[in-house]
Amino acid sequence: MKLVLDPAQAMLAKTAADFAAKQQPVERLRALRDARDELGYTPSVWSAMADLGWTGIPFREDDGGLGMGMAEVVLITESLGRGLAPEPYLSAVVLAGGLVSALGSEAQRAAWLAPTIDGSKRLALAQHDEGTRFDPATCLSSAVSDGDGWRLSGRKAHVIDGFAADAYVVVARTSGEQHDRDGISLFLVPADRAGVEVTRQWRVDSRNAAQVHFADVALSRDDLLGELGEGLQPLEEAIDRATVALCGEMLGLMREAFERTIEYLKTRQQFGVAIGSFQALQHRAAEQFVEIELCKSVVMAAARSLDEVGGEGGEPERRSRAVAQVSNAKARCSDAVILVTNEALQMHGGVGMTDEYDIGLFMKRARVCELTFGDAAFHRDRFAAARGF
Amino acid sequence: MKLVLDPAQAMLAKTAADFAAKQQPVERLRALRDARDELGYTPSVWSAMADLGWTGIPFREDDGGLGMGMAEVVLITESLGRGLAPEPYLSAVVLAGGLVSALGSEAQRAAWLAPTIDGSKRLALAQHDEGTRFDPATCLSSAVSDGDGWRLSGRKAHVIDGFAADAYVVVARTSGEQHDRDGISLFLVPADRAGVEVTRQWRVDSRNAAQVHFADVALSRDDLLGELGEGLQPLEEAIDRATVALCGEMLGLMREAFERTIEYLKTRQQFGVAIGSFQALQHRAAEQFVEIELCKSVVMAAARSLDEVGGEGGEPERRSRAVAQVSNAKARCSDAVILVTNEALQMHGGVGMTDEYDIGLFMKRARVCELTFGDAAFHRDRFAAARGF
Amino acid sequence: MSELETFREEVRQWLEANAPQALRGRRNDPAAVPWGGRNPRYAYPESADWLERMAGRGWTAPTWPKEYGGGGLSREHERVLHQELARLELPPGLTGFGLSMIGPTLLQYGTEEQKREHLPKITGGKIRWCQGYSEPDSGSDLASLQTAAVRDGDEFVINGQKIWTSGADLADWIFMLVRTDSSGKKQAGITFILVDMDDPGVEVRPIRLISGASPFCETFFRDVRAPVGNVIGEPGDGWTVAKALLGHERSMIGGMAAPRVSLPELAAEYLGRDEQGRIADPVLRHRVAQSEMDALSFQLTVQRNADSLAAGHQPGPESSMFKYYGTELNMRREQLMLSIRDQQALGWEGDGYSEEELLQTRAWLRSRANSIEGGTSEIQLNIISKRVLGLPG
Amino acid sequence: MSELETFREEVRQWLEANAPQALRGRRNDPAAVPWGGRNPRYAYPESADWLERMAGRGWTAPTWPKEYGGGGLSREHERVLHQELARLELPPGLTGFGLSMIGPTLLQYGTEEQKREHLPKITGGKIRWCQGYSEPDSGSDLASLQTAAVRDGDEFVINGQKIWTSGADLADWIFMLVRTDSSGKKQAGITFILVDMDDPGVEVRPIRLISGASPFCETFFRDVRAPVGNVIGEPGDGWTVAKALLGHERSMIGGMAAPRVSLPELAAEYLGRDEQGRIADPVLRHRVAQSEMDALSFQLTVQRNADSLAAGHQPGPESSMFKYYGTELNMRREQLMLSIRDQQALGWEGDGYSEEELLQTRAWLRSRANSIEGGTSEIQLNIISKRVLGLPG
Repeated sequence: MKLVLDPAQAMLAKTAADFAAKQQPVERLRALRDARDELGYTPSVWSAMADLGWTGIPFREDDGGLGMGMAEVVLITESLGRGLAPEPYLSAVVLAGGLVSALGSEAQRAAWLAPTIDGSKRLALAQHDEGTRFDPATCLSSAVSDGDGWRLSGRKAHVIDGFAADAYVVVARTSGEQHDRDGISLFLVPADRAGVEVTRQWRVDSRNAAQVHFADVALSRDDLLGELGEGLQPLEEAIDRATVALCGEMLGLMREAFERTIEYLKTRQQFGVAIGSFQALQHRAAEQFVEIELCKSVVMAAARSLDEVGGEGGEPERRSRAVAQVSNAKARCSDAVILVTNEALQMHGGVGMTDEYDIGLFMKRARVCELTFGDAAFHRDRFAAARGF
Repeated sequence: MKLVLDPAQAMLAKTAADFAAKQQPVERLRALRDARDELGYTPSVWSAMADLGWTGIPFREDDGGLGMGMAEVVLITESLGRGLAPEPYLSAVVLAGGLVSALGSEAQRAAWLAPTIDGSKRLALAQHDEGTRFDPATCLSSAVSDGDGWRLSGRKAHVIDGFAADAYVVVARTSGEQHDRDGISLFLVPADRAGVEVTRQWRVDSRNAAQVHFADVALSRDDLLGELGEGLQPLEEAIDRATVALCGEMLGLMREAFERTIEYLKTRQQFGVAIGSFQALQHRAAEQFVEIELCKSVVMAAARSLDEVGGEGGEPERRSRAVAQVSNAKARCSDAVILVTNEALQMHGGVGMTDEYDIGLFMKRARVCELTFGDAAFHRDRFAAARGF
Repeated sequence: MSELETFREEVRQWLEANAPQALRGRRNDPAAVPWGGRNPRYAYPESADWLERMAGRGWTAPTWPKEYGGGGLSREHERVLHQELARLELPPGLTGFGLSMIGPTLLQYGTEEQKREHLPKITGGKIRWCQGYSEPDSGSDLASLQTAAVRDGDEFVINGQKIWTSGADLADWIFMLVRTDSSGKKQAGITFILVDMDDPGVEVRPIRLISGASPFCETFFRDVRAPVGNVIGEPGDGWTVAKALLGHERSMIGGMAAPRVSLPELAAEYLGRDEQGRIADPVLRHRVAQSEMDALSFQLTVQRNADSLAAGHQPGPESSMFKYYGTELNMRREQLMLSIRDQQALGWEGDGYSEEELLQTRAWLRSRANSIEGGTSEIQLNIISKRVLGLPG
Repeated sequence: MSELETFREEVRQWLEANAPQALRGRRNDPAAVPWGGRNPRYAYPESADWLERMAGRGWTAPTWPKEYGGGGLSREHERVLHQELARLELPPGLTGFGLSMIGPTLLQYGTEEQKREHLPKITGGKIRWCQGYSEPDSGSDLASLQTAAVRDGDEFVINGQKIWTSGADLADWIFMLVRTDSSGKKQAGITFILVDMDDPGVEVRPIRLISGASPFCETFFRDVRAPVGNVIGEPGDGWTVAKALLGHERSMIGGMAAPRVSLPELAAEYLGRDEQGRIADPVLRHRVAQSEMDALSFQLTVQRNADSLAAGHQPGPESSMFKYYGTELNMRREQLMLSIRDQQALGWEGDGYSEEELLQTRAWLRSRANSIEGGTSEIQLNIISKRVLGLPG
């Protein structure tokens, strides 16, 4: 595993950065928020991203994708994170799209991957049951056998980009107890199926999120995604990929917030000098710089570790090593993104507290990232378990 | 509970500070260390402390003491801590002496308290069994019933001021399992009893400590201290008092180390100015100042809470509140004393690392204090338990 | 019966007779505490009566002299009064910057005439005050302020802009710092003056914060006039008055650490309990313990300071320490609550969150200002290192 | 077979034939690594032979040019060599400040004559070097140094005192900074010069540290003479050379984070395991995880930097970052080991402690110097904030 961008990756990163900046995402996010836009992102920008090929990056070439890996995905999400771009890349492409790509039947892949890649349809993952803390093995929703199919019941919350999605990958228990690793199944359920009810959730980051309730929804064998009762491992692997993609976003977010703060330190005058000349602030800035450098390394390493394991789970030892890298990245980025955005606000002083100023938007999104897919404490524990202690 | 010294206490504090300073304790400690003095303290200074009445402070007047409380004891230990004075006040007076005072028969009190108060004999507590972590309820040593008495076997370590003590209060199990709260008994065993073997332990702080091994030592009913099998609660109460006394010592230690550091910051020149003019160091110094102010409050409050509960255990609710105060003080002082001495070393730069300079002696003693009677993590957990969570 | 106990009995009887039933049990409900003013707002109609009765006894400002509408009580008597109010879980009769900030400053620096003019209107809740210190280009460097006051006969004519004027949109008067001389050192030439905001030249614009609320404003002054008699202290000597007042402000903000909810209970609710009844997650339990212990230590230090003052010792530089530690503590506590509530702490409005959870989000965002307002944490650390520790530079 | 694989095969065969059995498996034993010098000390007699054989191949300095006694290897070939050494757990043939500090500096700034004179003696382990930078009054403010060198014909005459001269009591030569001009800015007028410590005017006194060891010395110079030809770079231009060398030093100290023992295993040994085989104390387990994750992140960053350099990217200000973070990490790790071993970590000598526990005490005390030596953590943060972030002042 080499921790350096190859020339093609460097070019992709540059393209992504240029495009993302051109879309003025922070201004867009603010406008979408103030308009209480229920979709929470800009469809035309989403289409443009698809046109650039970003939506096809992680998919196999025979599914119409570019056959690249997480090493490339994090370059995209880092660019999105820099500008707080609210487009549903993480949810539709990496998370739900990734699951359909890994597990889908020919019919499912044909029906959903091409529209995902061209941006015409949008998948979302309905995983988190209301009233639980994040843990993929915890599943309250159930799909009870009924004739040749199942009846699905469950109340999902915090569904990322869950409002106005075209279909949901739904996690439901088909056997076993609440925390069992066996007996969890995945289903691919169109949003217009009878009994599916979607409510927009308004969160602090103003992004698209939803509660998705399934009231005795009829499922057929064709709706099953992957093997019955064996959904947990592919689900965890998809969440690991999404976690690393989210780390990329956090990295971009913290870099941008930090650079804006450094700029502010250089220009804001107090006591007749730039406040960046105060040594106490300098040292704190330097400490953040080091943290960000570490984050760059761990995100790159986690992405490449997953790419090395490959798509089919890989051998257990390699998989454990990759899990350790993923959890290391998520814990570190979660802590760093909070540190950097808190410090950004503090160093901006009063103006940082105003809604008019952008830095608060970075802090709000940082908190959502921190608590998505498990916080730093969750991942420290998971790292320890992966390392056998 | 008022958190302010009354005039008598203020006078005691001043006397203690003056006396302690006059004895040049840091120089003495260094000389004792370099001479590999096995006693580790200066008997003539110990006598002088007895002459001042300090050794009688916590004892009842009818036992020849002054009938004062922990509020006064912490004033003495703070003065000792300021100068790293190695005299055995904590062990002989507060810990072992306190247990004999609380539990001793008339005969035991007559035999041991007067010599403790006049400084002619010295008690020590043999509590910590080899190979265990600190927890009063953990007891490996055993006293097995034998005719009218018992046979005591056990290997004690980290016995504070345990070398050349005249007698030991020994914690041993007379019934129950390793971690049971019932079945722990206390015995008062003269050091010259057959089967008692004492080995000097050389620790990083150069103070007196010992391993005390009991090999099938014969005990009679007269050796029992307090009620059979009911030793744990009075033991915990004595350790609580000693813990607060130790907090007093830590407070004195950190105040002295901090003041020396501030003085160094004002005098040491680098880059043409006093290093105390660098804002990064100023802010770190100010943070330490705040921590020390908090420590002053928690030590005072813990001492007074114990005095309010009184000697006989008190009602459970009051006792829980006092336990919370004690653990709060120990956790806070443990963390603060490490912060302050680490920072003292760092701010002194290279000279702080030399053996010739005093500040390293403060750091070494700070670590021993930190890990004695349970570290900060232990006491955070104990605080939570005392508060019912 | 001691004189203090007699007083307690008297207070108890008076409260039983006078405290509105509707307000009992509402001690921790911020809406139940009136701020007074020319156009008062009462969430509970009973508050108007409660204010009037409390003010009638002088108990809106218990320790102020009676001749200015205060209660004339000693600190000990005041404590008894607070204990009895707490017993019935009653809110105070009045709150606001009049009582906490300009009032004490007038008692210390005001002329007899100024005290007689303003203090009774404060204790009676007739006038609501706000503070005009910060300006857009003078945040931590407060003394660099530029709002100008030019003498014109018996009046000063004021032009400039203040920012972070807390509650200015609801206030009647403002106490503010203006520059009357720019020839010397920047701390010289600052004047402390009281201004009636009814003046047509005063314009107030609320600032929307990241929490969505607008507790602060920008306040603009265009040829606003105030009589020379409204200056507190001497013209040009306002910095001395301002620093004394900042002490009152810091103590107030640092004191905000008083917990809204019990952390251990919150943690047990969200994380469950183990077989021994303890918070199930040992790592979070540890963090909760740390936070509770920090709060206890802080509260003990506040008490030690009060006891020391009561015993006649000299006051120290406590206000900077309390401001710094109290606000940092509060901010850490708010963040810990996010960790406890996990994703349920991320709601902004609407479905999927309890009311308490939505309040949590706003309270956390609001708390981020704690270490900035009233002198940043960095400024407090500067003050400690220079004035207390005597470090150079 | 690729050329690199052919090389690997060759190395492997050579090592099998030449590496002493007694040294195999001793890779992590510091005593097994010789420092060379005029009066070399070998804990294992086989080290003398091992040094000679390795030096004969140029593999004591694998990437240095062959004409100076190096191996002339590329970074890739060097990595293969290290991998093969690691496979047999062999220590390197030689270590010391000649290889890590003055050697690279000579390669960058030395004249051809200087390189030919000194480098082969370094790679052959014939001369042991030490560094003379700090002085009692110039710690972090290195450029304020006062040790004077006055020109006298073809020689400089040196008078003054150095401190923290690591290993000076065992060294043969010293590379040092002296002041040849005090008229201008303090950074100007500093000269970098090589001095043979055989000169009778050199006196070395070891400094005893709080850990009980004496790795550092005070070194006094009284009319010590060194030829003008021993100056590296130009006279008065020593600051440039010194800064380059500080980079080598920082990388070395920061790199010390390589763990002596496995923290998770240590914790399991002292704290036990729960039913799932995990470290029994969940709070300490968490701290262990944090430390392991910090170490992994640091190691990945070192690797990323190396990969970036290998890919031809410009070097950045990594040395300050690595020095700062590597040493802070190591110090936290040592403290965590104290928490794990509890009171067993407090031994100084004698009964009651295992050998490993006594080593722990000393290692912890030794680690406290990490954030001071080679430029304090504060200096590294200054460098990052000014040179990397471009903050003013």
